[in-house]
Order: sequence, then C-alpha cells, then structure tokens
Amino acid sequence: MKKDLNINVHHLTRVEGHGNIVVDMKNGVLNKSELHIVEAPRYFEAMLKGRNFHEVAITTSRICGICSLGHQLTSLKATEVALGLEISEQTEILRKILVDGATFQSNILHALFLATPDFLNVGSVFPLINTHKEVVLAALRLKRLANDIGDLISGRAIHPISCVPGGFTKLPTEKELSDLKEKLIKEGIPDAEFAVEVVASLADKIPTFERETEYISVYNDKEYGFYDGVICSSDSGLIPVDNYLEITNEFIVSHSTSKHAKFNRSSYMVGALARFNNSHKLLNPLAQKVAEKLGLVAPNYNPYMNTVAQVVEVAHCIENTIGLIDMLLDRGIKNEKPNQEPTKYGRGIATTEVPRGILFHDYTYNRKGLIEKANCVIPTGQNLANIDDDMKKLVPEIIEESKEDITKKLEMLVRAYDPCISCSVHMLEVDFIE
Amino acid sequence: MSKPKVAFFDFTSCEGCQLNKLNLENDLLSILELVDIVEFREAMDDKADEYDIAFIEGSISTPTCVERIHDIRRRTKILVALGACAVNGGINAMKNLYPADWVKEEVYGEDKYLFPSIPVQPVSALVKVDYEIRGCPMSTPEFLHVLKSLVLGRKPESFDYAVCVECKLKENECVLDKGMFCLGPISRAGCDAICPSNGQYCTGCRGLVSNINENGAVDMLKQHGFSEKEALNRMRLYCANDIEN
Amino acid sequence: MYYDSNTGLNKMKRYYFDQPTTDKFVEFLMTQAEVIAPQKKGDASYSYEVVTSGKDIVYDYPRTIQPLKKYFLPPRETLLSFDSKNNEFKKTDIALNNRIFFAIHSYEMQGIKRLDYSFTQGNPEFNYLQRRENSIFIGISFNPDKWHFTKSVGISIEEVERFSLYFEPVDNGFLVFEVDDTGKELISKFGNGLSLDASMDFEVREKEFKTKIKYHYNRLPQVFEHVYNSKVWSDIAQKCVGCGTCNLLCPTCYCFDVRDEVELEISKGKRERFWDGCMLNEFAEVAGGENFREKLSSRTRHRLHRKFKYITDHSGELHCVGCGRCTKYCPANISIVEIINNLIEEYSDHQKEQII
Amino acid sequence: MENTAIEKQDLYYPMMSEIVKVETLTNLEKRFEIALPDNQILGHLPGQFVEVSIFGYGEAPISICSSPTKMPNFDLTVRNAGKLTDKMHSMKEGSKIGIRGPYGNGFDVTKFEGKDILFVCGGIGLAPLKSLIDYTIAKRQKYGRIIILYGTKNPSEILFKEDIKMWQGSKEIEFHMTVDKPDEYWKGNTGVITTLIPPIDLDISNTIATVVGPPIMYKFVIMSLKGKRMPDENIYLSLERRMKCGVGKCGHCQINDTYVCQDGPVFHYPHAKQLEEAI
Repeated sequence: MKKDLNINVHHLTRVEGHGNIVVDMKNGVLNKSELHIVEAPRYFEAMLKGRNFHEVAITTSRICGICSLGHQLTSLKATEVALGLEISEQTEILRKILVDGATFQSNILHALFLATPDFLNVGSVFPLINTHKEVVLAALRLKRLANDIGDLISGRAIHPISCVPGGFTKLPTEKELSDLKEKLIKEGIPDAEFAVEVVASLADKIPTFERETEYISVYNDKEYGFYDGVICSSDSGLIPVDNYLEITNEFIVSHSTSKHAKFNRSSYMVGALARFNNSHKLLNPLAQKVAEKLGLVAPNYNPYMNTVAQVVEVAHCIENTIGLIDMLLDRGIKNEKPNQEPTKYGRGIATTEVPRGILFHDYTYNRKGLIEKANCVIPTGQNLANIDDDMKKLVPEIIEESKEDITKKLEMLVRAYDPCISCSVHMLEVDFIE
Repeated sequence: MSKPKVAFFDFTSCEGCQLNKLNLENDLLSILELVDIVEFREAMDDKADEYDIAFIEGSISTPTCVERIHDIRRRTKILVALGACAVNGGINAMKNLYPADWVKEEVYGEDKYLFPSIPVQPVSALVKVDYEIRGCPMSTPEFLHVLKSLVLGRKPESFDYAVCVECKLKENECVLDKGMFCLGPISRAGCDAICPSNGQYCTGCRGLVSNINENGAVDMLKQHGFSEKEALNRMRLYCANDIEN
Repeated sequence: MYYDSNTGLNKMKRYYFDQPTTDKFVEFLMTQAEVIAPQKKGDASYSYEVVTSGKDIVYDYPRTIQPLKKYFLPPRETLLSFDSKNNEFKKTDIALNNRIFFAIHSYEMQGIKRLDYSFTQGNPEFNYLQRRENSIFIGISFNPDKWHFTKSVGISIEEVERFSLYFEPVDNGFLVFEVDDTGKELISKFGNGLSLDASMDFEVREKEFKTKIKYHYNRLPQVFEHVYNSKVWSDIAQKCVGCGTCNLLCPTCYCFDVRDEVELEISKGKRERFWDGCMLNEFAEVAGGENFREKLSSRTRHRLHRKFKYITDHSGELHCVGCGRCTKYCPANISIVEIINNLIEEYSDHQKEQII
Repeated sequence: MENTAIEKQDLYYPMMSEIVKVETLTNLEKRFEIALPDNQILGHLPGQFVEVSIFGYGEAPISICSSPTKMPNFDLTVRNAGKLTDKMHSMKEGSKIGIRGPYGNGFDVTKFEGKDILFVCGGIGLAPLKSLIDYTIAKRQKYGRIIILYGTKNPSEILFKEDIKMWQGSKEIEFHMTVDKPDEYWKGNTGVITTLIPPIDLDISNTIATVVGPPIMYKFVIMSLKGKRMPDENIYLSLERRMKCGVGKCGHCQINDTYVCQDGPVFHYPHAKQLEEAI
C-alpha cells in the first residue's frame, strides 16, 4: 500500500472559474483532500450597497455568466418581496420558461461538452467533432435551441435583458412562441432522445462510488421544484425560505475564496442529484422514462450520477416548456407593463433552483429604494464542503490505483458537481500539493 | 497560410463572454476551420506555449492575475481584451469606489486577511492591448468581426459613437421618453442597441464614448428627472474607473 | 414659395370618404401595390411600416420616429457582395416594386424632395434613384404639436407638391383631393359609385404653430452669412452630448459610412453602407488621426449650416423641413428653433450696432 | 483630356485592375503601377485621386503620382497607414485591386503654361505633386523655371530617390531639399521646409506655387510665401480629408460648403482661405 500521495491539479479545466485540487497523504494518513478555490474574490455584496432596485438584478446577473439567468430571477424575486411588487401570472409563466431554458442550456453544456470528453478519454469536445460528429452536431443543436428560449423570452440568454422587477420590458409574440414550441417538438425532443442514447452507452464509464449525504433543494408540491417553493432537506424535511441562514451556516476556510456551508452534517449536496432525490416523483413523463433508461433511481448516493440527473432534467425542461407555452397560447399574450411601484421597503429573501442547485438572494432596501444589505448564497459554495468530504472518502478507496487514474477520478468528481466558481466567489481548480 | 493559434484566458469575471463563444453553435465548426483553438480552460484540457491571438476576459484584481497577464503577453503576438471587465474593469471596478478594507470585511468579516485583492484594473493598465471588444457580455457578432479581421490581417472596426445611433437605426421608441433612465446618448455603440431594443435602458456596459461632455451628460439626466448623484452613480455601474468627479 | 392653401386645394376635384370608404380605399390600394403608412410603434411613437391590415393605420399621428427616407436610403445597405478569391463582385439588385406611401405629411414629402436634390445633383446616385422609382405618395393634413415648425421654413400643412392625392379630415371622414393624374387614375379605378362631392364648401382653417422662427424663412440664409463665429455655437456645445440623434432622424441628412465585412469563409463578404452623422466623434477624422471638427460647437455649426446655408446656396431651398424630430428626440432638450432664434437675435443686434 | 474610364463606371463599383509593378521606396512607402482592365486609360489630371478598394479591407483615396503623359498605366504611392494600405503593401505583382476614379479637382495645367512653377512638398506630399512635376518635365518647353523644394522628417523618409538624382543632375530643374532630423550620413540642408523658401529668388508675379504636405505645414509655408510677397492667386494647395465615397455624397470630406473630393483636393488658395475649417 502506498504511503505517500501528493496531487496538485492547478486550474482545473472544463469548469467555470479557477479551482485547484489538493491531496496530501503521508505514511498512509490523509492530511489533505481539498478543493481549493482560487478565483479572485468579487465582493458583489459590497458593490450592491447603495444601488437602486432597477440596477440590482443587472448587477447580480454578472456574478456568473453561466448562471446569469438564475441570479437574475432570484434577484428579481427578492427585490419584489422586499418592495412588495406583485407580478402577474403571465410574468410567472414566462419566468418558468426561462428557468427551464437556462437549466436545459446549462445541463447540456455540462453533460455533453464538459463531462462527456472524460468518458471518451479526450481533453475537450473539439476532437469529438472528428470522431463523433453526429453527437457533437446534436449537442450543438440542443444548446442552440436552449439558448433560443432565453433569447426569445429575455432578449439574450447570457445576462438577460427584458426581465426586470415586476415583469418584462418586452414580450414575445404568440407567433414566436408557437414557432419555438414547434421547434422543441420537432428538433428538441428527437435530439434529446439521441443524447440520452449516447449517455446510456457511456453509463459503464461512470465511476461507482457512494457516499450518502444530506440533499437540499427547492421543493414545491405542484411541480418539480425549480422556479419557487420551500427548502427541502433529505434529513429534516421542509423549511421556510426565510430561515435559509439556519441551513446554509456559511463559514470561511482558508483554502477557498468561496465560503463553505453545512447543516445537519459536516456538509450537504445541492444540484441536479439533490433535486432528483427530493422531487423525482414530480418529473414529467418523458423525464421519468429517461431516468429509467439511464438507471437513475432515487435515492441515489453516487455524486458522479449528478451528470446523469442533469440529462434527466433536460428532458423534463423541454417537455415542461412545451406545456408552459401552451398555457400562454391558451391565455393569449397580454400587453402588460412591469409593475415597478414599490408598496414598501424592507427585507426580501428569495430562492430558486439554478442548474447547480439552490440559490438564495437576500436584500434589505432602505426607504430611498437603495440596497442597504445584500447576501447571496451560491450553490457551488454550498457544495464545496461536500466535495471535500467526498474526496476524503474516495481517496483511500482508490489509493491502489495509479496517480494518473486517481487524479482523473478526482477531477471527474469535482466536474460532476458542475461547479461554477466565478459564482461561488462571487469560484474552481484542483491542486495536488507536492 | 497556416491557421492562427488562438487562446482564451479568464481573469476576474463572470466568464459570460467565454460562454458566449460556446454559444456560437451555428458557427463553431466554421470557426474551427478558420483558427486553431489551442487553449481554452473553460472548455478544454490542452495548453500551449505560444499563441497568435490571445483573448483575455476579466479584469486584473489579484497579485497572481498580474503575473499571469504578463506571462500571456509574452507568449502572444496579438492580445485582445474581451468584454467590459477586461476593457475598462467593468462591473468589478465598482469595488474601487469603496475603501478596500471595508469591502473585504463586508463579505469575509474577520477572515478578510485570507484573500489578497488589489484595486480592479483593466488589462491595458498592465500590458499592451492590441484590440478591444467591449460589452457585458461581449456581442458575438463583434467577436466574429474581430476574429475574421485578425485572420485577414486587418484592423477591426471600432465604435466610438453613441448607442443612440444604433437605436435610431433600429427606430426604437426612445427609452428616456418613456420616463426611464438611459445612458444610450453617451455610451459606446457596437451592441446594436440590444437593451433599448428589448425595452430596457442602456446601462453603459461598453463604456463611454471618448471625448464626452460629462457635465452635459449629467445635465441631460437631470432634465429627465434624475439627481446628479443618481446620474453619476448609475454611470459608474460600468465606468467606475472612467468617471472623474 | 409658400403655397396658398385655400386657392390651391379649391381648384382641385374633391371627394368625400367616410371611414368605411376610407378603409375600402386602403384595401383597394393594397391590391395595387405595397402600401406603407404610419402605424403605432411602442407606447406613444409611430413608424412608417408596410400595411398588413388597414386597421393598423394611424391617421392623426404627430410624426413618425424615422422619416420616410429609410425606404429610399436604407439605414444599412449592401452596396456589393464580393468574392476576393476570384476578384469578383456583384452589385445589389434593387427591386423595382410599386409602392404607395399613404397618409404622409407635407414636410415629409418636402424632405424627400430635398433628398431627391441631393442624390441627383453632381453625381446622380443609382441606388437611391432606383428606389425612388414607382413611388406614389398620398398626403394628409396634420395638427402641429409643440415641435412642428414647418410653416417657419416655408412649408404649409396643405402643401400638396408631389402628392397624388391629399386627405383632409372632416367630420367622420376625409375630403380627398385629386392632386395629379396618378391620383385621378387611382380614384377612377377605385371609384365605383363614388360621386364628386362639391357640395361641401371647403376652407382651410389656419392652424396655429406653437413654435416659430422669428424671421421669415427668406431671410435665414442671410442670417447664416453672418453667424459663423457666433457664441451661440459654444453655448449649445455646453448642453450637447454628441449622440447624433439629430442627424439620424433628420429627413434631409444623408451622410454615410462604408465598411467591408467578410463571412466566416473569409474570401466572401459584402461592402455595406450605414447612415453616419456629422455630429459624431470620428466623422471628420482622417487616416492620420487628425480630427477637423473635434469640438461639439463646430459640429453643431456644420450641421445647421448644412440645413440653412451650404446646400441652400445651390438648391435655393432650406434643407430643414420643420418636422421637429431633432428637437423632440434630443435627449439634452436642445431646440433647433431656439438655436436659430438665438442666432437671429445676435444677428439683429449686430445689424443694429452697424447702423448706429 | 478625356475621362476615358470614368464614363463606364457606376458610382460605387470599382474596376478590377492589376498591380503590374511594385517598388519599395521607404520603410513606409511603396509605389504601385496599376493597369486598368482592357487597356483603358485612366485619363487623369495631375493632383487627382482614385479610390482604391481591396475586398474585405475597404476603400481609401490615394492620389495619383504619375503624370497623365505616362500611359496606359498609372502609379500610386502608398504609405502604410491603415488597414487597406497595410494589405496593399503585402500585395505582389499580378494581384488585383479595385479602382474608382479619377476623382476631384486636379491642377489646371493649361493655366500654368508659361509660368515658373514652385513645388513645395512636405513628406508624402511629394507623391501627389510628382504627378504635376513629371507632367511639367514632360512638357518642359511649355513652362518656365521648375523649382522643387522637398522636406522630410529624416533621411529615411525620402521618396523617389532615383528621380531626385535626376532632378539634381538636370540643369532644367532647380531642386532643393532639407530634413528635420539628419542622421550621421546626411550632408544636405537641415531644418523644416520653410527654411528653403527665403533664399530662393523668385519672379513673384510669374510664379505659381503648389503646396502639398501634412496639415501642420500649410500655415507656415504660406506665411513664408507671403513673406516673399507672393500673391494669394498664385498659390495652389492640395488638402487631405476622409474622402470615403469620392463622389460628393458621403459627407466626410466636407469643409464648410465644399466637398474636398469634388472641389479639391487641389484648391486655389483664395478659395481655401475662405474655408474656415480648411487649414
């Protein structure tokens, strides 16, 4: 048995932001197995101070280019709670379409562009253009389609434009919506089914590893918890959103510019797998079929299966969007203006499931309508302690393998969380300390 | 002619500009015909020693960033600053408006000493920048324009006129006339007035037009019902390093 | 020359169209050609758009955001497409469609007349002239708002020059005047059951303009002879932010820039032209970097001289038509009429001093 | 002289022409000999310009530096200063470029007949004047004295060295030159171009002065000419502006009511003097 192991993966690739994986084992004792977050700190909470409510979501969407929509919506919801702005049913449906579109986009990007190269032993998606052209083309089409959703509803998929506090500054036409629906049915579903086949064929490449942890997600008894709901912990059940601080319990560790979080245990997991474990019964029929096909059964304790849960959610999002478009078309698009007349000033807390997990924004506005205090708790941050705990269990289990294999498995583990590091430092890299 | 070697690097930013490139789905294959992407951490493992064109996203805000940017400059023939953060500090530069200690404490409390952070600077403050692609996020047509121009070996077009120009070409209803705030009259174009075209106001993400009449701009916003303080505060959202008073 | 509205219109054949007849007439026009008319754009703005349903036409609009110019000099236009591998290029085909421009104000028509001048004098431009072919214009009266000052530049509301028909709103409908032979032909083609309606006595009610230039328009070029070094220009420059809105909405501005853009297959591409404006930063910059009109004061001076002097000296007409767009849409609330009145004031003070 | 080529052109469409010869003059300047399609003759006047276009790089106005007496081809001297000129510098013999023109107002060569001609050329300004110099030399008997004053920033920027050698050696031409910043090998005059003017003895009433150079030069050259009591009517100059379309439409080159691309680039000084933004 090996006594010493030093791994230091500097600036992990195919993740958003800068992180290092650091493993240090001496004489068989594991001293360190950590994900170091070295992304530059961003200080958004401080920058928000003194900004008026029109600017807040514009600013917070810039926390992360990949989760910009999630930040934008959570921010809008928190502002609306704080200022007492009611939104219309039409606005809510449009926002749900946006969440579906953003999750669809982000999950496809991760599962097919960032994670798949690992299963095929290549360094990026680019070589696959020659070896697996059909797959790449289908993946590109899916991503384009997902972005089309964002472009249509919010003007731009990255850093959305037209969703503002109280509603939308521009509305899609009924014709545009029905064209999108047509495309989702004719192109989206067949391409998604093809992607599922591809992932199914790679299922044996997914490492087998299990560690039961606490799974936390948004829960809503009417629908799969994305846009809104209460907090659900697999350990302690449902908790009101206003009590989020009792769950996140953020704390600072010296190896990470992103804060860590813990609740009932030393760590918890958020993201697609957590959502699946907590809300799988609420997936729509197409997604249920996909889960079955891919062998994903709740509860699942293998963090590598997070990627598979993402694929299941893609199917859910496509089908759900079609349903939401039908709702809009039945009602007809009403030419509504955003409701931007505050009825009060105070604190507003909101949560949304973004692709990487549960997100909280918490604002306090003063009487001039300016931000007095802001707090954002980001999913990747919440997952960091859980990643460290996974590594602590995983390293001794695979210690007999070569250093290359260990490194790869660790990288794949971190990547499975689809970490978004810019976000979490408002943060990813893998450093093996030498 | 051999294909130019292109690399992408990210500094302090949201990485939205890079993601925007991955969102060029329809053109991605043609782009790969045109250039060799040799380094792009967000999407691939490969690394290279030298590049013809390096695209830099993000602003410089830590001592390690400083070293990295100098290193990249040494390895590349052409360096392009990509997006607001790289070009003028972008939204990150708002941090510079507050005392550094206060900012760190506000976020990290008593653990603030753990993380070194320096004032946010644009890439051009440290190394020579050959070309700029502005915007938050960068606009993909402009990115393609710059990429194609560089492949052709020509200087890309730049935009030193106001967003109002593009907004008028699109015949949008004026945002200021609707009683909203707007920085279109003094902010750099090149975005095809995307925000006003979507009913939203211009936030000035591409920076201010050079040579602007700053007093006139504040007076203009005052006439539309915004106090001087608010006008300047909102101009600073993306231009914290550029507004003087 | 200022058009005598009453005698001019009274000489013409006229018909009464009630609203249903007007709606039918629009349907008829749509069978004849593409119809372009003012329609609502946004909350309180208007734009000339292709009519797909007569119901969308707004008859009592103050002004559209963009003038009609966009149909003859498109904001973006491909001049040629090229293939540099084979050193070949192709000119852009300009379709020769018949178009009817309906419910057009007099100043707008006069704006087109000014553009016609600019694109036919010197080197006539094929692209513009080709697009101008086969266009029919149908005018309509308007109620001046606080930005119109057409009368001050010598254009009456009822100026019918270059219209084929002219619509004057009356109770529950319009009096429709037959201005030229094309108009006559349209009426006769449409006119089953239309009877000549001379029963209604017609007299133009003089409509008051709230905004006026202090001098008769005949005297303006003379004023501009003397104000080149006025301090009014630097006063304006204090307020102006150089956004170029005034250029880009002006019916008689036509300056442009040309750029080449290639496709991802970089041997193929196109040469495009875009509207440009003399108020913009780099307009007068040369290759060496020198800017011959760097200051906002000299840019405003140049813009106003182009409207009231430079082209006027050759064409004999003011190249401002009083539509008020530059003022209504100026984010800094700079009023062109105020500038001119300030210049006039300075000029008249100066004249007085000289007499003394 | 007939404008043989221009009649066949549509306003914005170039004639695909061939670079038949490339000659490196300095680090920054090259001379290109251009052949129009079908052996057409450009038919220009000295001082006129053409719009050169390279697909993908755009168009730029370039003054013609050869005399109309040289036929059928013509020469362009091009400084590498922008995206089009940079590309042009990389082009070899046999490459195709687009030509529109000739455009603008050239020198009225018949009006100059019988007169002494003083050429004052600063830097690249020698290129447009070279067309007139060559023309007057070709028709030597029609003109009086030919006096060429040429100044550059430093010796490495000297253009047309072969021609200069010839001018220096010719008894029929008076040639003087100076550099602002001499290098160790420079043996000639040093100083700005205006230092060449006072020593020259001119028959002021019968001398035409033609002045071309960087924007800053005009004011000072004209001042020195006035110092020799040269009347305004005898001075001609050529101005640089952003002549984007070349046909009096796009507006970029306008100075007051004058389109440089139509009424210029060659201006009679009494006219240019009245254009307040001109010099």
